[in-house]
Amino acid sequence: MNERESEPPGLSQGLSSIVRRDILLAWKRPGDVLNPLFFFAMVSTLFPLATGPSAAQLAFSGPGVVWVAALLAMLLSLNSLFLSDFEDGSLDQLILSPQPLPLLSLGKAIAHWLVNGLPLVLVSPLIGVSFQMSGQTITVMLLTLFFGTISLSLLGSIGAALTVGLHRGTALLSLLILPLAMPVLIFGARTVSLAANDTAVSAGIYFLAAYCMLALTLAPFATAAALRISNE
Amino acid sequence: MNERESEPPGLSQGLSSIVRRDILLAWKRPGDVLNPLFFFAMVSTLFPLATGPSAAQLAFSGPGVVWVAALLAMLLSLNSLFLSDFEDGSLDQLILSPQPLPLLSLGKAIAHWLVNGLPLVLVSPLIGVSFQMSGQTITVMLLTLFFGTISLSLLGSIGAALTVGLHRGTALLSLLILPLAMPVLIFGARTVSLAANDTAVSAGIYFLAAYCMLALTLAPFATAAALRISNE
Amino acid sequence: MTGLLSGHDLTLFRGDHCLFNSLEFALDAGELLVIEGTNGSGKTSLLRAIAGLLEFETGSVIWAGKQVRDHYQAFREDLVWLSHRVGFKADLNLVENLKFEAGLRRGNQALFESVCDRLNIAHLADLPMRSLSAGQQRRVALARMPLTSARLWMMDEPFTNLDTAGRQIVEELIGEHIADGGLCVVASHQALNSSENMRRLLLS
Amino acid sequence: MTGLLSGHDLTLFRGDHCLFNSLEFALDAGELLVIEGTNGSGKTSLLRAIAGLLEFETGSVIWAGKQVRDHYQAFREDLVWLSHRVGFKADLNLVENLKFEAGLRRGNQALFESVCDRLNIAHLADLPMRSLSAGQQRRVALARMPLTSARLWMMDEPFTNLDTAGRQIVEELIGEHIADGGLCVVASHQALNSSENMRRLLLS
Amino acid sequence: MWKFLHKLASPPHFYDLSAKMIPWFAIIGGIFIMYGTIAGLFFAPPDYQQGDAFRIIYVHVPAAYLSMMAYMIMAISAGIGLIWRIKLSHAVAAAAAPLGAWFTFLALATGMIWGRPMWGTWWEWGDPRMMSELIMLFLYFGYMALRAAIDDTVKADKASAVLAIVGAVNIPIIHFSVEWWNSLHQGSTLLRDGGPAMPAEMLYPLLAMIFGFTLIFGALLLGRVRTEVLFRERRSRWVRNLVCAQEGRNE
Ligand code: HEM
Ligand SMILES: Nc1ncnc2c1ncn2[C@@H]1O[C@H](COP(=O)(O)OP(=O)(O)OP(=O)(O)O)[C@@H](O)[C@H]1O
Ligand SMILES: Nc1ncnc2c1ncn2[C@@H]1O[C@H](COP(=O)(O)OP(=O)(O)OP(=O)(O)O)[C@@H](O)[C@H]1O
Ligand SMILES: [Mg+2]
Ligand SMILES: [Mg+2]
Repeated sequence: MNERESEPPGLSQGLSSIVRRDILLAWKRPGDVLNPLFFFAMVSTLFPLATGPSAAQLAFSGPGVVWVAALLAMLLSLNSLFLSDFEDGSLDQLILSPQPLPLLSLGKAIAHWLVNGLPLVLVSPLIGVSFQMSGQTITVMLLTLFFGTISLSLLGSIGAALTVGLHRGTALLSLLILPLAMPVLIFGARTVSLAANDTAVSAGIYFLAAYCMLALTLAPFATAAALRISNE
Repeated sequence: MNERESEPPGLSQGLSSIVRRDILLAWKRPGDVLNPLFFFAMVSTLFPLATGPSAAQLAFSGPGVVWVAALLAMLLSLNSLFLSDFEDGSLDQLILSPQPLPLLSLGKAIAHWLVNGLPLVLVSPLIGVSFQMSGQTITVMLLTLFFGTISLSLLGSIGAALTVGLHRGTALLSLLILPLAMPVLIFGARTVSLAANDTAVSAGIYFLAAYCMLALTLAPFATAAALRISNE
Repeated sequence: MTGLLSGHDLTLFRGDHCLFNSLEFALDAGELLVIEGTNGSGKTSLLRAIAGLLEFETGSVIWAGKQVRDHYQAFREDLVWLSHRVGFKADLNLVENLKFEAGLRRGNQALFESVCDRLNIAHLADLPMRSLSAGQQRRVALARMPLTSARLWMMDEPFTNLDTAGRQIVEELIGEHIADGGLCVVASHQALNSSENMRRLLLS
Repeated sequence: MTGLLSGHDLTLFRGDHCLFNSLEFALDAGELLVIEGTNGSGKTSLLRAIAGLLEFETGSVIWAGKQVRDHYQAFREDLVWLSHRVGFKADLNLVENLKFEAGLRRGNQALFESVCDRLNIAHLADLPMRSLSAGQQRRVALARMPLTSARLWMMDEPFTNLDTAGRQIVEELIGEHIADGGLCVVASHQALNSSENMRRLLLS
Repeated sequence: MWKFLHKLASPPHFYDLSAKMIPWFAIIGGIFIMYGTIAGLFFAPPDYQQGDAFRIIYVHVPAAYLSMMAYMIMAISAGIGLIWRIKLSHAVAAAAAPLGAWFTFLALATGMIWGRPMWGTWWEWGDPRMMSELIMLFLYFGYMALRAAIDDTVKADKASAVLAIVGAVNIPIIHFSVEWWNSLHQGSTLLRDGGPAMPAEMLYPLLAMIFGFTLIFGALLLGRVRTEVLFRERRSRWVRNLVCAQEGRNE
């Protein structure tokens, strides 16, 4: 049709469309938002259970456990990031839409973080309390988790894009992502440990923030390229 | 066609067919067998990384970490147990085949264990060594992991059957299975800890063996019932 | 109304929506039942419910004089099913897939080669299913029917994705099966060659 | 051979297998290209390659005088795509799905109600896509085409799962689109009403 | 007997009967709780060891006991629903789950509050009761998450019933394993068995509270089942008649 009836949607509209759609999808299944949360909580309780209860132990391993639990919760939820889009043909539609694919990938990662990462950050103080962390430690943990989960959503989207269509479950994805996520984990957990010992923590937080920025600028392009390849 | 050309395949043939098919499928994608293994190994190394290396710490938390890693590796691989069968319509065919569905469910769980559980059991000594466990502790760990992973494959198949078709990723599945898997985890990890302290361990191993037998007799029926329901 | 396969007083709901009520049908050996209706009239649902994958709200299906619900295993021995989805593993090739099915149900593997030749899939034996085209996948799925000795064929839109030659073959297969004394229940939007052995069921 | 959309010297491999080589086609505004061929002849692959989802071994596709490969974004603004799979989220209803697409590409939302009425899906607006029948899902997928103002429609087997009325509507939609100066590339096993604006491409 | 049960299981009959039962449950339960509260808070002597802190027992113990009771009700009615295809029974299971989760939460919360002055910590990983209570909370969550994940009520009923039954088989095992785990590590210092070594002024209010809580639980459960039944039967004739009658017209 040659008459162009309306203005083409701009970039911001494209971004907000996909963010809104993915949040709507999560909203339709409220369980989806809660599941990573529960998982996070459960892993945090499994460790004390398996290693045995001792207050000193707990205080010592608390930051590590919380961070590993957060990492795993994010990894698990990442598996399905592009899977359903691939399977129902939406991915074809996204790739063939006039919007730039990196933008749409960014939108998917943002929605993923809002649905999975943010609630996890918000609930983490509770777990901190159960590991008997101090108020200041909890603040640091919140900050590190904030930047860390954003990075994980973005890094994870690359892995999810690479593995979509391989029907491999989370294992391959984890394998790809863990090496990239390692700096986040190590810095995150170490910084919280340092906070627990009242040592300076700003360096760790700066690192995490910088890593997060880096992921924010580069990951969408990597994800878009990976999607084009996986969807052949 | 009224002339019956051949003998109908018996129960054992039905069971072996599905076990062989699932192993063949894993074989076609050798990565699948390796993924849970790598995951297991990575989680076991993440913890020391996140909590910081200290020999006493490691020796203390080793059994717990190994067991949590095993549990998570099994959980992750369970998600896809019935998923592809559901999506490509094979599940319809299995349900409508003349073979009893509990038998086929058992076959799927057996194949899952052979592909995911067994390699994990076999590789665990390596991790035990890296946590500086003694030879005897490693033997106990092998035994507990042997019975434990079988139970997990069976319990997990119930959860996988309940969640198939819900497109919820591993999170919901974990939520359903973790409480049930708790006894396995607790007994497994505790028994290994006991072995590390040279205390008697037979009670724990008996418990795990008994739990495994219970799962072996009951889980296939629960799985079959769940599959019929989920596939509506 | 009697027959080898019959349904009595069938009512089916999807969600709050009643698809049909008090539906009756009967089918004897050597007959073909074609279920027709517009999109969304409930053909697929009816097929799935007859096969026991969905539950009817009321009514019962009788196979060889017995309630299917109570003698489900015996019913399944006589049934072979083709749905929208292929029902085969995308990672295995067609030989592996068809051999797997042979381990589950009674059949005649001697026919294997002739059936593959006839459906023109023999040359695809080395490719995993995921590499096949939509129509080729459909042909492989169809191969399962003549390879079993089940008497009741249930097929949901068997002609989907097939080219003209493919559709012709399906019609022939169905024709031979009912000539052999089999039963066939088909849901389709495409007209089948009618014969005196064909019954129709129109859902509206 | 020139046209708004044209392909030159196209060669495509799947695996080791050459589907076609040195294929040429051209299509002008107001024309319809029907790709025909037996199962497995490469219709779907050709469509996907033209849209840029697969890579040709040799040759290039030209849209409005420019290589698609180099001006992919501009090409996508003029393209709307319908494949085997619906391309909509099963958990959302049709309104939510179609509105989402409207956020991605230029279109005319004022037509929304009339298009839904015409495809007879307006009454399904409350159901998530997963609850719709195969044909109903297909109709919703089709609704995306008239709602955009893209000039090039690419459709892979648009008639699948549709009843007679549905197939009729699709033919009308295509007819109107090319009468309006649009282009349409269709792969189908079912004959379309031929007109002087129709070109055929037979893959063998 | 069978006939009576069958009649009870018919939704309209249940709807009428429960309407009559709820006020009685609520009133009698309220009276017991009132007595228990007053007697427990004001008349029971302070514990010689714990002082007044022990008074939280009047909420804690009933909540802990009901959390288990609710699971049993849920699992048994889910089983009945699955085997005999009684819809009402599924409705009971569905209604019991959130209540059970609440009581579990309440038991955990009051336990934690109590633990703070008593043991100097909110949470003690070593305690088997705490652990099995926590795992039970997760079982409830799993049950509810599964229900929430399935749109179709009938399907949700059946699927969650399978889970409830599997969970019920596991509860004794979980309980045993947690206890065994703990006994290896440290002596059970805090919760000795055979509790009621307490004076009658303490005990009677506690028993009254348990009884009152149970009745209130019954009333809440019946109320939830009523709404559940009403929703499930929304397309049936009797519900439509009911609605029409309330709006003062005939269908
Ligand atoms: C989060 C912490 C706690 C949890 C999850 C918890 C859980 C339970 C459970 C499941 C019961 C069993 C009820 C029954 O058998 O019917 C119980 C009973 C009881 N709890 Fe707690 N509890 C906690 C903390 C405490 C604390 C701190 C105290 C006091 C020091 C306490 C004192 C009691 C007493 C006295 C009983 C009754 C014992 C009996 O009669 O056997 N609980 N609790
Ligand atoms: N990886 C691969 N290796 C070898 N051959 C392949 C591979 N992928 C696809 N093919 C072949 O490519 C051919 C083209 O398939 P395509 O889906 O394009 O066919 P089609 O014309 O759309 O068929 P249909 O009418 O059945 O939909 C098929 O014969 C298929 O077997
Ligand atoms: N959960 C649900 N709630 C309401 N309606 C539903 C639900 N599930 C399915 N339906 C409706 O049930 C009807 C029957 O669908 P079914 O798939 O049986 O139709 P069909 O005759 O096979 O159609 P088609 O020709 O399109 O394949 C459809 O109208 C669909 O919208
Ligand atoms: Mg259908
Ligand atoms: Mg095709």
